Amino acid sequence: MAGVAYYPGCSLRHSAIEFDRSTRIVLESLGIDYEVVKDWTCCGASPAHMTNHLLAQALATRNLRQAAKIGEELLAPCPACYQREKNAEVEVHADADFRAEVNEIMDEPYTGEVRVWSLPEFLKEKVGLATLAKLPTTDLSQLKVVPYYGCLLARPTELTGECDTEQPMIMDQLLAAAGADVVWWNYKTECCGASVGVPNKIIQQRLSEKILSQAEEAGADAIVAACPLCHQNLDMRQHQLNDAMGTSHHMPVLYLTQVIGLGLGFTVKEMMLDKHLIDPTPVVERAIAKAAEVRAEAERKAQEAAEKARKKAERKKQEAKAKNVEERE
Amino acid sequence: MAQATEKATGTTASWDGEGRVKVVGILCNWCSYAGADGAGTARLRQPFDFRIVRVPCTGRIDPLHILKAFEKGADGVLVSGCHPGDCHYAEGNYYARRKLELLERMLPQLGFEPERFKYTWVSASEAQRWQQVVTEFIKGVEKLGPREGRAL
Amino acid sequence: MRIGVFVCHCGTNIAATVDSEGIAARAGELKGVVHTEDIIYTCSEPGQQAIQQAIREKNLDRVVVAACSPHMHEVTFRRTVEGAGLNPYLFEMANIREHCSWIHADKPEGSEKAYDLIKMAVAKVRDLEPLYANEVEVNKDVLVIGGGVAGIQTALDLAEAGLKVTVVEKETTIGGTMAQLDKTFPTIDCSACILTPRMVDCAQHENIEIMAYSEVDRVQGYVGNFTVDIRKKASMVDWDKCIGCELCQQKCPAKAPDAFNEGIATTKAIYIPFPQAVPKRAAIQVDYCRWFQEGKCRVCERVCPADAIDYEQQDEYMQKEFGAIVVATGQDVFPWEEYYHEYGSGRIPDVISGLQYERMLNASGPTHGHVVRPSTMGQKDVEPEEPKTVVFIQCIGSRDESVGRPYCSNVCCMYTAKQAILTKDHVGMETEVYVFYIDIRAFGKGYEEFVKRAQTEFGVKYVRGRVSKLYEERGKVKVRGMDTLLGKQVEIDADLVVLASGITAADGASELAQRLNISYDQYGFFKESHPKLRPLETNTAGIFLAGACQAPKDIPTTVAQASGTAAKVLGLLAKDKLKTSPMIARVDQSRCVSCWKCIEVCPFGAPEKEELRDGSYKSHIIETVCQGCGICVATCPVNCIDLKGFGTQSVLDQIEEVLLT
Amino acid sequence: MSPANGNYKAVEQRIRELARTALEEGRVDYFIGWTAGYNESEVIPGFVRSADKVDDLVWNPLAAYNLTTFLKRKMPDPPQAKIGLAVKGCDSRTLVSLLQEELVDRERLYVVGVPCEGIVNRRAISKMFANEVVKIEVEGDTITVTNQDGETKQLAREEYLLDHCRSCKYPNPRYFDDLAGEAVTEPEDQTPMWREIEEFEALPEKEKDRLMAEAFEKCIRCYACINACPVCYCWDNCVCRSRQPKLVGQKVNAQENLMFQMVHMFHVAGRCPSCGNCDRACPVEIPLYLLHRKMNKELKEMLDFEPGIDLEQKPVFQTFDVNDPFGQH
Repeated sequence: MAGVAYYPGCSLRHSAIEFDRSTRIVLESLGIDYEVVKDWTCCGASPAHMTNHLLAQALATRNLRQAAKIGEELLAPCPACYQREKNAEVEVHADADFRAEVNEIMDEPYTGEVRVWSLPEFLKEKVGLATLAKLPTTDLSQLKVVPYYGCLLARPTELTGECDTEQPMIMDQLLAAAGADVVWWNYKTECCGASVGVPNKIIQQRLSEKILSQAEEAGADAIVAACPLCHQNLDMRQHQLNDAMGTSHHMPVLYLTQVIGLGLGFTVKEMMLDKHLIDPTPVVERAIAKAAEVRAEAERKAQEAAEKARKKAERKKQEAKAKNVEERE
Repeated sequence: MAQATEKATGTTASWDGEGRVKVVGILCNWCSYAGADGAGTARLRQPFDFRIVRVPCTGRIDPLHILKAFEKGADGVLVSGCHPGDCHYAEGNYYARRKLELLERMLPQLGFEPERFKYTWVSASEAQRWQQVVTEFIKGVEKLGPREGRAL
Repeated sequence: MRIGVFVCHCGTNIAATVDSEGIAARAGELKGVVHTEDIIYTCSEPGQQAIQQAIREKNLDRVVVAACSPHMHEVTFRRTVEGAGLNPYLFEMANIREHCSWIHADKPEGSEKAYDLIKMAVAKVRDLEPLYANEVEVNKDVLVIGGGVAGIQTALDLAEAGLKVTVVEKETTIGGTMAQLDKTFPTIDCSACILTPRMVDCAQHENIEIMAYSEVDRVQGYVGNFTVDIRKKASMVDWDKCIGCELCQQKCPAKAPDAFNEGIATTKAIYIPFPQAVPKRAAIQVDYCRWFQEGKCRVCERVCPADAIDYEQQDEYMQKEFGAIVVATGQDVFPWEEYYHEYGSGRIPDVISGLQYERMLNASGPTHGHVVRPSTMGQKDVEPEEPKTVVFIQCIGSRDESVGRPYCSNVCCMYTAKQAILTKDHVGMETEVYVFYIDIRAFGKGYEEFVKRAQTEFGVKYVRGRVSKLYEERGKVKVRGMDTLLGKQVEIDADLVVLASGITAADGASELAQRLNISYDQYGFFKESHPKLRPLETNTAGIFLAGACQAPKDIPTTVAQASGTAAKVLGLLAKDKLKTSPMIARVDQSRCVSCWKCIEVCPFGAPEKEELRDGSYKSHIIETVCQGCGICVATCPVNCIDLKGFGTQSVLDQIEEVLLT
Repeated sequence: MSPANGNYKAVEQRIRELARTALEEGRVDYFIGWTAGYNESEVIPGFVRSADKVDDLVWNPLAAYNLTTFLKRKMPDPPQAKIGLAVKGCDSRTLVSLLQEELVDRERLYVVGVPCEGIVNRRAISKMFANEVVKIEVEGDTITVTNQDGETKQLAREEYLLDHCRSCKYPNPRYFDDLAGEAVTEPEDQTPMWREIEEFEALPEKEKDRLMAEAFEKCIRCYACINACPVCYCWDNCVCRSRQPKLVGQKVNAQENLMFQMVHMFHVAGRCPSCGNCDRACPVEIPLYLLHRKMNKELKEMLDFEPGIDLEQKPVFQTFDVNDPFGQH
């Protein structure tokens, strides 16, 4: 596979650095050679596309152009970046006239055919669930997680290719492959309120609260997200939210790649779990410990069984001997 | 207004006036002609430079009729019938499809730009599609302008 | 040649953008035109009289009427000129309305184009020659495809009038969708009480033959003389022996999904859909039968008192002759699971379709009329639980472009109101019943009053707005929606959600249409010849429509239309002979080179080899068989075949005339 | 094509024998073959009606004429006549076309197949001399040409073959009762070549239009092309001479002339293997192959069909396939 262009985007540089690190570590350990897009610019998420279509698409296309210098594929872990870049990809590739228009206003033209990948999509298609399922060394079977897709990973179908935008499965599958215990719930794609988080905190808190309580309802130890913004709302603002709404949620929120990384045997430290405000470390360690117990228990049972079998065989031998003796006499 | 009516009886809006192209349509009675009727009933605006000949079925059209139209000075010819499978006579458009496809492929050899001929399928219920087909086709012919063809 | 040209104003429909008067005057210059006239409404009585008068006084021998589409009034005007003693085929129409005045805004342009169209019509009319219709014997038997209420009504009306009718039904019993219904709006009278007697009438009527569990494979021929291939599907039960005692169904050990109950219950591999089935005969669903799947069992064979079971039975093929065909194949329920992911795509047991709920309300249904939550149905030591809150959501697969169904399904508003009332009636007035709607469409007689009753008398809560999401939470179905009147989000914890799934074209409708050579719209509903002038006919002479196969319909409309269709068929078959269109192909044998390509390409087998006196063979078209498509005309290399009324020369002349400068 | 093995004499002998026996045994009433022209520079069609005349028959690379042409006319005359006929590879394809359509009666036909290695382009050769060519001899790879003044030229055979012989894929007859001599090796690659039209095809429309007009200005409407055409069979009833309908005017100008040629083209569509008889017959040298070859090229692309290859095939315009790979829109 030719080099994959890696587009971090603003969040992964700062607020979601742990997402960036865990992702890179996972990619490296999976033997995927990626290269960070040189001289990348803002993807235009949130403000640009609401203001001016051409400029917004040009902004995103510029990154495609930069990526083209690396290879034919661009991985954008942040769903917001993914959406903007994908959007540009689809329109620019389909409409030659528009591409010309965009090139018109860019410093140098984009002539390539770069395909944009979202993180889950990339892992599933490029690594494959079967392969991934073989790799885990740490047993996460006792870690109950609910995958939270948010609004940007699954929708809209014509962009993401996800056929069931209400109940996407790709993160469920990846987490299962990583060995975690994936729990079914109904809030996979509910809005976390990110877009109004600043102007209207109340709404954001109400929406995020629903997600948290639903996760508890489903009996999850943690929510697994793949979006820095969702993570911010659910993790960073969880205390705020508790105060404002008089709730007492304590629901860790992990990044997809953190869970996969843990599965692959990386430590809590390496996966930077300590970066989270709701510290997931206890939950994770408890789960891993419990898994060990469960395994031990299983082994003990197995041994007992083996012992029984051995004894039985012994007895048979004895009886047989006795029989022979009688016969001789 | 007065001037308009005077124009109406005069020939200023004539088909071979400045910047006009002459496009002939040959439509099957059951699907496309009805589709064009539907477009009319729905008051869907369509280009002026278009005259329709009604035939019972695209299977009744001989490629030579189209060549004849060109010879007589048409700048473009559009043939339209029932979608494959929907022919009122079951098979007509299947036969037509082969003949018209060959014609379409031969015309460039005779010195025709491809945009001057098109065959397509428009059903009786596709008024909108009809408007779009005829508008786009004529736009294509207008781009080329009238033929000063010599061969045919 | 003495041609008369009559230009219509059609009030302002044409005159607004076409100077009818002016172009009428100009048409006088055209070769052969001796009389021109512009008329306000040409199709009106005075209009037609004007034409006839002109024909007589100016003894015209050709007539051109420039007005609307020939599909609209060609027939009318042919009759007009015939009335004046002129051969009706010496007439041509110029379509200056649909193809001109209605699609152009600029009057000078409109007038110019209209004039060109008249030029073409005149050019064509010059080439026309008098034609004389041919007469064929008419077969008076009628085929009705589909045994739903529409088919039943048509069949009975026709049979009563003395015609022999064959009803072909693809299921094992007639009755169709109406047989599945519990009550009917707006009277809340029992559906079965209306339908089943009619079904029995069908079965017992001497003039009606019911061919259940059969399909139409192929249709050949033409009005008055159709030849139809019918396939009786193998039911694995000899229906001549079967007495419908249901013993096999009781004893059969293999469960199978129950289509009649819309899958909310199971039936057996060998089954009779419902007790009042007509004909009441059993059939085996091979995919679920243990004998066919595992090669053991044969219980039904053992228990059958009539020894009717026949595991070797094969499909039966037969060919029948008919004079007319009525298509009454009805509709299907919109498969919402495939489209509405936000409603759980069928994952949530307590979210069901309207027709499934109908079965539940039905006294002869799987719950014997008791309304229960499907999630609590058919489980061991779980007492089926009655819902306390029921939510109805309207316009599922109707008026929803996102699922490719922009049309209104016509019945959902009303059946939802009915089911809402019945819910209150069955479960008790204290049940909470909500209806989420876009608009209430209660257009029929007594409909609006009916909906009002639901709201006032029964206290059904109507919420104007769409439901955005359904999901399970704490054993309830969470209904999240919008009340657009209050402008607020609403959330309801429901025990049961009923989706008013709309009507979609019957499965396989377009394939059938292709077999019948009738047109259908993009949704698969069959197309009537003209919405107002010929609403019951198709574009293919002798084939008629009845019921929801043409468009979504409720029962009253369907039955009314069915009777109307019966009347149309009677009108057609009242004659002993039918005039066939003389606009057909004819061979000039003096030029025929006997290459027989015409025979090769004709879809109808009209051309034949005819021996001449000199012993040579030439092509000849059998007039009654030719349908006038003209495929042979376009194929004949010497062009010795011509299509009367659409002659090759007339096509060329129209083109030449209009391109001439 | 492989260089000539030059056993023309042997093949000629074989043709004579086969004709003789056929005539002697009364299997044929007459035999249509090639005979010497009025000088040694050309070979013309010859009808042999008695066994003692078979030695008039010749075979050499001048035997260009496609004798199938005579069938369509001679077949019914006298009605029961049994006809012997010699065909080259290309000729046989026109025969197959006629047989496919049952335009000739197989029962009354005796076909001698002649393996052919290419016909020399007599027109091109004679153009090289100011006055008349009297002798053309082909010896192995060289052609020796003599004109009336005894002046001679030696030419490379390969260069003076007819165009369609150079790209010939079917040197051996597709249909025959007896083969005169060894079948020659057919080229491995059976995919047809369109060399001779590619140059013209590549021209811009305007230019093609001009050249066509130029070519058809010259047409004198002598109908030699359709008379020589083996698959054009309407004769005196030809629509080109009919006024009802009036597809072609009697005016002799580029438009009407091309229209006339179009009538011919569409009537032989799917039946004409472009044997070249019309080209050779045209006294004003209109490049008719530009139309016929092009037509065959398109038919090959459209329907993967080559005329006159398979006896069982139905002529493509008298049938259809619901799944034809074009005109779906």
